[in-house]
Amino acid sequence: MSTPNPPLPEVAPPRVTPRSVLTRLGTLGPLLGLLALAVVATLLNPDFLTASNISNVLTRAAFTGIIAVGMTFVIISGGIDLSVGSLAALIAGSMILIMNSLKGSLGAGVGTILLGMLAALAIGALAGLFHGTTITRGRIEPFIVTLGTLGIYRAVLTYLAQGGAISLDLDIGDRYSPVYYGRLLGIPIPILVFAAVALLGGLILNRTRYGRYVQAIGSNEQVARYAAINVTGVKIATYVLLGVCVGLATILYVPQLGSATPSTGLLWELDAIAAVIIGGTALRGGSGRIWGTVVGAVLLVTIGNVLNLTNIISVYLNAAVTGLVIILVAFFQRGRR
Amino acid sequence: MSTPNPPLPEVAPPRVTPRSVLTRLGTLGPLLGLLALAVVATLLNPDFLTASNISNVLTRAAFTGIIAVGMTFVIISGGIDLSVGSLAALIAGSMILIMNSLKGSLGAGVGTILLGMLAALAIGALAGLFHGTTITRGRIEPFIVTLGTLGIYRAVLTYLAQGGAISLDLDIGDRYSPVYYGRLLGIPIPILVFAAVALLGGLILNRTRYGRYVQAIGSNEQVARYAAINVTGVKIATYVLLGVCVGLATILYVPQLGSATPSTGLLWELDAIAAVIIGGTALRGGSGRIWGTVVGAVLLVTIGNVLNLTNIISVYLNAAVTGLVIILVAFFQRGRR
Amino acid sequence: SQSTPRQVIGVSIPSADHGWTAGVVYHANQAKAALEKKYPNVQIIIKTAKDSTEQANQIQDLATVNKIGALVILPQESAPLTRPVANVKAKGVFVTVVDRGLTDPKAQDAYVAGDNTAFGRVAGEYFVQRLGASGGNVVVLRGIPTVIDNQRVAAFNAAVAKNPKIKVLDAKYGNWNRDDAFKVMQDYLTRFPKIDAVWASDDDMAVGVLRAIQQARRKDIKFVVGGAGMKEMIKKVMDGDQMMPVNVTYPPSMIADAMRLTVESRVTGKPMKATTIIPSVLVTKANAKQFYFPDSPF
Amino acid sequence: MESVPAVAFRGVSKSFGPVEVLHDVTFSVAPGEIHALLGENGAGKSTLMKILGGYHPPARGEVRLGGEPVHFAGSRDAEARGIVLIHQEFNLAEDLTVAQNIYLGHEPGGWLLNDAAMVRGAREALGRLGVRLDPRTRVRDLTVPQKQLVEIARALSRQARVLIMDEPTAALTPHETETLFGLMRRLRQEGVTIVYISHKLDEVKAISDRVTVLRDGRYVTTAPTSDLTQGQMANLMVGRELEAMFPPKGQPGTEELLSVEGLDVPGWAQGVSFTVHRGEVLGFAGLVGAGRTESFEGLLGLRPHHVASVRVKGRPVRIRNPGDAARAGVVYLSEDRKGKGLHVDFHLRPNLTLMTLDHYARPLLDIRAEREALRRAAGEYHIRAGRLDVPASSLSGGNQQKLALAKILEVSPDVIILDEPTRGVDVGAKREIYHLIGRLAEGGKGVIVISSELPELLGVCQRLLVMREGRVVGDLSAEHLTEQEVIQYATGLKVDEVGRTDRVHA
Ligand SMILES: Nc1ncnc2c1ncn2[C@@H]1O[C@H](COP(=O)(O)OP(=O)(O)OP(=O)(O)O)[C@@H](O)[C@H]1O
Ligand SMILES: Nc1ncnc2c1ncn2[C@@H]1O[C@H](COP(=O)(O)OP(=O)(O)OP(=O)(O)O)[C@@H](O)[C@H]1O
Ligand SMILES: [Mg+2]
Ligand SMILES: [Mg+2]
Repeated sequence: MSTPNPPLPEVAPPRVTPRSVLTRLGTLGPLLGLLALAVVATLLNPDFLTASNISNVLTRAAFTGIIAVGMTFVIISGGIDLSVGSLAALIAGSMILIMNSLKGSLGAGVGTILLGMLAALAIGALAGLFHGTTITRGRIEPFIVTLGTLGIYRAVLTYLAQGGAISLDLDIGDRYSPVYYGRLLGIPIPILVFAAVALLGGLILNRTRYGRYVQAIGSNEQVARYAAINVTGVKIATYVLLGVCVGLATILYVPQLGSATPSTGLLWELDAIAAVIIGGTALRGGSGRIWGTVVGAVLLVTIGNVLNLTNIISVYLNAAVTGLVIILVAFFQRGRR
Repeated sequence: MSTPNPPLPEVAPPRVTPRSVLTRLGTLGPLLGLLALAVVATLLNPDFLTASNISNVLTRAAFTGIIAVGMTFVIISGGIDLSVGSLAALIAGSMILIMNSLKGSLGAGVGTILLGMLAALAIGALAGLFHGTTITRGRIEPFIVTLGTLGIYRAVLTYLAQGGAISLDLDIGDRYSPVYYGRLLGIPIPILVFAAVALLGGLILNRTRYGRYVQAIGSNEQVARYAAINVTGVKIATYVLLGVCVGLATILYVPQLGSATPSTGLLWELDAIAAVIIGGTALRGGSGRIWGTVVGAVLLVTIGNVLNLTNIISVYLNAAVTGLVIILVAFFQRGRR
Repeated sequence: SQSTPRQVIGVSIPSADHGWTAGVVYHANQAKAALEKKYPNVQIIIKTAKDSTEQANQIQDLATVNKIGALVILPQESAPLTRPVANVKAKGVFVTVVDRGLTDPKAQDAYVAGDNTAFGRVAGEYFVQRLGASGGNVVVLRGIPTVIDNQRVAAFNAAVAKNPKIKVLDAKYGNWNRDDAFKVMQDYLTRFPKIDAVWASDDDMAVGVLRAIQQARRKDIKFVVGGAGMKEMIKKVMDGDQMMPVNVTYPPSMIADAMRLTVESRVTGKPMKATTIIPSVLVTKANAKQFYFPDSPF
Repeated sequence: MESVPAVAFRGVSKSFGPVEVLHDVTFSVAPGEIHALLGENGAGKSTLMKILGGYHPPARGEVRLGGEPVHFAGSRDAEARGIVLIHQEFNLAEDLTVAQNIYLGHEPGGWLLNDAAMVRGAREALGRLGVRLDPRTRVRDLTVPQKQLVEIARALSRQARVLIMDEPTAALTPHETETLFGLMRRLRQEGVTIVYISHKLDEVKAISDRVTVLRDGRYVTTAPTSDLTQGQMANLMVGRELEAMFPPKGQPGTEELLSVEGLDVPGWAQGVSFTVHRGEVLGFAGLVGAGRTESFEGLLGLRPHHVASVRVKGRPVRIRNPGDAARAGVVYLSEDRKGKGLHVDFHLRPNLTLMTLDHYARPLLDIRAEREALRRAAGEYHIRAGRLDVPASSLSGGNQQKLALAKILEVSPDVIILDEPTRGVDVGAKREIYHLIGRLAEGGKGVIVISSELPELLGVCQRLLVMREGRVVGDLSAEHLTEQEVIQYATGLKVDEVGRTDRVHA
């Protein structure tokens, strides 16, 4: 440097206060919560640890888990989507109707099923596009837009089903069912898809430009705009991404029961959002983590599973236990911000 | 001051640009939406404008409306409360059980009813105190805490009701029913209470220290803390206030149906939050208005009323119309921020 | 009671949120079409409600705004709707209550009902008969916490208690919902190595239960009994399905019966029977045909 | 000057709504010079630079780059042409790390980001500024000066041909400023053109080649820096003769208003003790990291702390939060105006009365009295705003600062602690704040001033405490109040045994 400088002020020593150790522990909060729950569950009923039960739990977590991965992006970017459960129902119904009607021309084969899957992803993406555009260009609060579509999607499905069930053609169902019930290398396919989505989600969030921009926008939209980030585009993309995740989850869901009813996907939005928040993503956006969301989703399903496997408290109080566990887990990881 | 100062820069003339007219219009968005809806409703069925129908609509809006007034404070301060519907159910059940059990000693008179009311308010306040304390001192996200208690309260009620209904003693019910069905000066009592709560809420929010502090905390908690505001205390108070509002709404609700079941108050939280947001309060807090919330609550009920009064679309699509109207109203008042 | 003036009849039912209520909505609309065709002076207004409060509001609107002369109501829940129905009746409206009796019978003029106690009892009796003297392990899926569900489960338990060898292992809520039933059944299968029979208590839940059993490839379960007569399930009974040997009726068409009886009574002026009970009967391969409605959504 | 200017403004005008904030500005910047831009708060400096940086389009006129007119569609366009702007307000995403912020919008890597390269690059950019800071730290956890340094490092990491620095030194200490100047001189040698905005006229004098002055959105003049004295610059900015910057120093009284002993703020300060008397202006000097801000935040109960004793007017008090402090007559103005000092989204009125609402509660708030108070305060503290019913965010920086000051003074405190009271404030407003401090002391208050600007401390304080590494190391008054002495204490060349010395190195 050109001018002689006075000696550098000494650098403050790195501070490892008890606080920062706690903070680290806090980050692992949901995981510790899940482990604690698993221990309690195993004590209550050793069947909990059987391979088949664990595979049941993870398979169940796949639906809301996949949606929650997409929801993590939306929430980190500062948005919210209340419509995912209704959208899943609508996609399930439309997908079944489309496949049933294709049977005549294409038969009950792979072609029909692939077209059905494609339709599911397309409807999800379109719904996401609608949400994203209305929220950004229409400048309406995400809460309102998706509260509105929450009603609309489910109503349309109910209309399509005339209040009853839309059932998948039995032949197609037989060809399709391995997508839910099948296994690859001994692992149920929904779990594999869930894992793939989570890994991909983590990669996108932490290692791509897009993921970085999502965090920047959620942290401070103005800053992102000044950094020449296409805020509108990135935001719309988060909703589209979530829509595609909903489509994917529905693709796994339909072969499970082969039908869509007005109660399909009921309250999935709450589960998905809760998984994200329990996982340590702040509702106000800016930062979050996919693995936390995955743990959150598994945790929520596990609570229900443990309650079904045991009989220690009145069935009436199941929801109370769920609530209590949620609060306790959050307590473990509190005070990070 | 000690030195003569240059003349102050000229005061800019009052600016009435097209933008600010639009902004003003935007502020009135929900009200315009309500008026538009009323016009459509009257065209579809002239009975909409009858005194009895309007009084029905307003009476119905009272429950969630009163809760929404409390919710406005919570949301402005930067919080949220998902548990209000469950809390209402729990309060209704507890209140009925308390009154029924008091009948033996106090009879089915005013004393019993007043004690029941007192209990309702006390339970609401206690629940709010618990929420507020857990959120502030326990440093847990409000979303999580109240998602947890959402499950807990309803489960406890289900337990108390053993899965069925808790019914108010018929004699007490007869003495109590005027609180919902009665009129004062020709106006149903719930409407009067709702109006009083709204006025009081508006007054507290805009004309008291506490209201100013709530806004200051929601706008920037750190600045509020540096300005010697007792942030923890004020935040806890918003949850207590909301709890009392829930208690009050329940006091009006119980004489309507005379019972509490596991489905009492289901999804009221969504209605209350929606009323607040439709009314123009930002979900991220900082500022808002009570009258907007009132209009929002009335608007939501009116949509249902209009759907009941007319028969133009399939019953399956009612929820779709509601969703559509919500989005449209929000569109009217968009882009203010 | 006069034949010329216009009769406006209100029909208030729960909105279609699972198979059975969907059937109710379907049959109500069928009956409306048929009755309005048969009696040109009759106008029928059907309203569906998602919960008790909304239903209370709707009947208020029907009475004050639509000025109905008679109300046919299938209450979401009994207790919460008793007072609102009583208020409507007090305005001079003729009230027919369907399925779920009010807590105060004075609030209704006529009552057309399915028989929830019989619904549980008939199923329970079949279990006793089918499992025979050796008895067996039974798991139960309950609906949503409501009085109806309590009545059905209590009656079922009372019936199977006749055979002490029958053991009810557990009864958890499946919320009259396929997905929840699937999960609960999966966990039952994890937890109980030997289950002989399942009372799913509802055909929607039976769908989920069957899938869960299929997935686990468990052979110990001899049969599953649903209930309420969903067309797919009646078809299975007709076809002699091993897992689904019987069903118990709880016909959603009871709403149509109630509407027909009410309208006839209003038009002809003949009084309506105070109580009409539509029995819950066991559907077997032999009689299944008469309970099969392929056009209904349920 | 030379043939083709690096940057030329030709008749540039700009309006926000109906208000024109720049009128027909024309001047040019030569290649490879450091060109200072001066003007009062709200003169339009930042706006002009945002036009150059592509953030705003001009309403009329044009910007020329190397002689050819340019029309930027956005900041990205401008950056592509080598124009980089260091923003006056921090433009950092608080949830991202230092490295992530530095590369935001310019991330290296293909499909996947190259985080290692970003951390390396960030460390290098910070190193050039003499900052040793882990690039993986979240910006949320940084102090104000650190954020400022990150902001500068971000601009340095871009290959700039024209570098615009909008008050880069507002939050820096003299030492860091010196490092930055060294860097600027080197960039100048490399041919980079620098536009430099600052309210610190001594710095302008030291670093710039030429000066352009704006006043009320109009171009006033451009002149070689060597032709102007600091006083002349100030006069050009305000358009009239400025009188003495500092008020005469009064004589402190003897009554102890606030006396603190043995204040520890874990991780930041140990054994800080001091006393401020009636009528005294007590200064706190020190380098970045000396722990002054944290000491006082601790004292106010805003951080975990421990203190042996606090006495106000001789009576022991316990301060657990700013509310306790305010009741005891002690108020604190934060150095972080946007984050801790002012509700920028609120209007002026609720900002002013926030700490004294009980005066207006009868029991409902008397809005009219509040308005009256605002009108009075606006006159008394010279808060200049087009209208008084506007959000605080629409005030220029200096006027926001005056509003924040007015807010805490409304409490009628005995002891006023001002942390960096003139950060980002123009000379005229600075002068007003100094005179205000003088009047407060004269009126019998005790004033504590924390500042990184030595001249200002020397100008207003009767006594100075110097902090270093969380401890008070020097107590200077009377003839010892010189720049030389302060620097020696601040850098550790000289140490006194001041206050309690039994708590060294916790
Ligand atoms: N986005 C905006 N909208 C409306 N007015 C604005 C906006 N940005 C700046 N202004 C106004 O334009 C004028 C010039 O502001 P500018 O920020 O350019 O001043 P400055 O010279 O940089 O002042 P300071 O020294 O305080 O930074 C001010 O009156 C300011 O209030
Ligand atoms: N090299 C460094 N490493 C780590 N932290 C540093 C470094 N340099 C400065 N800091 C931190 O930056 C902070 C400086 O900002 P701040 O304004 O809060 O300091 P202060 O001494 O409390 O007050 P002031 O700057 O007003 O003297 C210090 O608290 C210090 O911890
Ligand atoms: Mg500026
Ligand atoms: Mg400082």
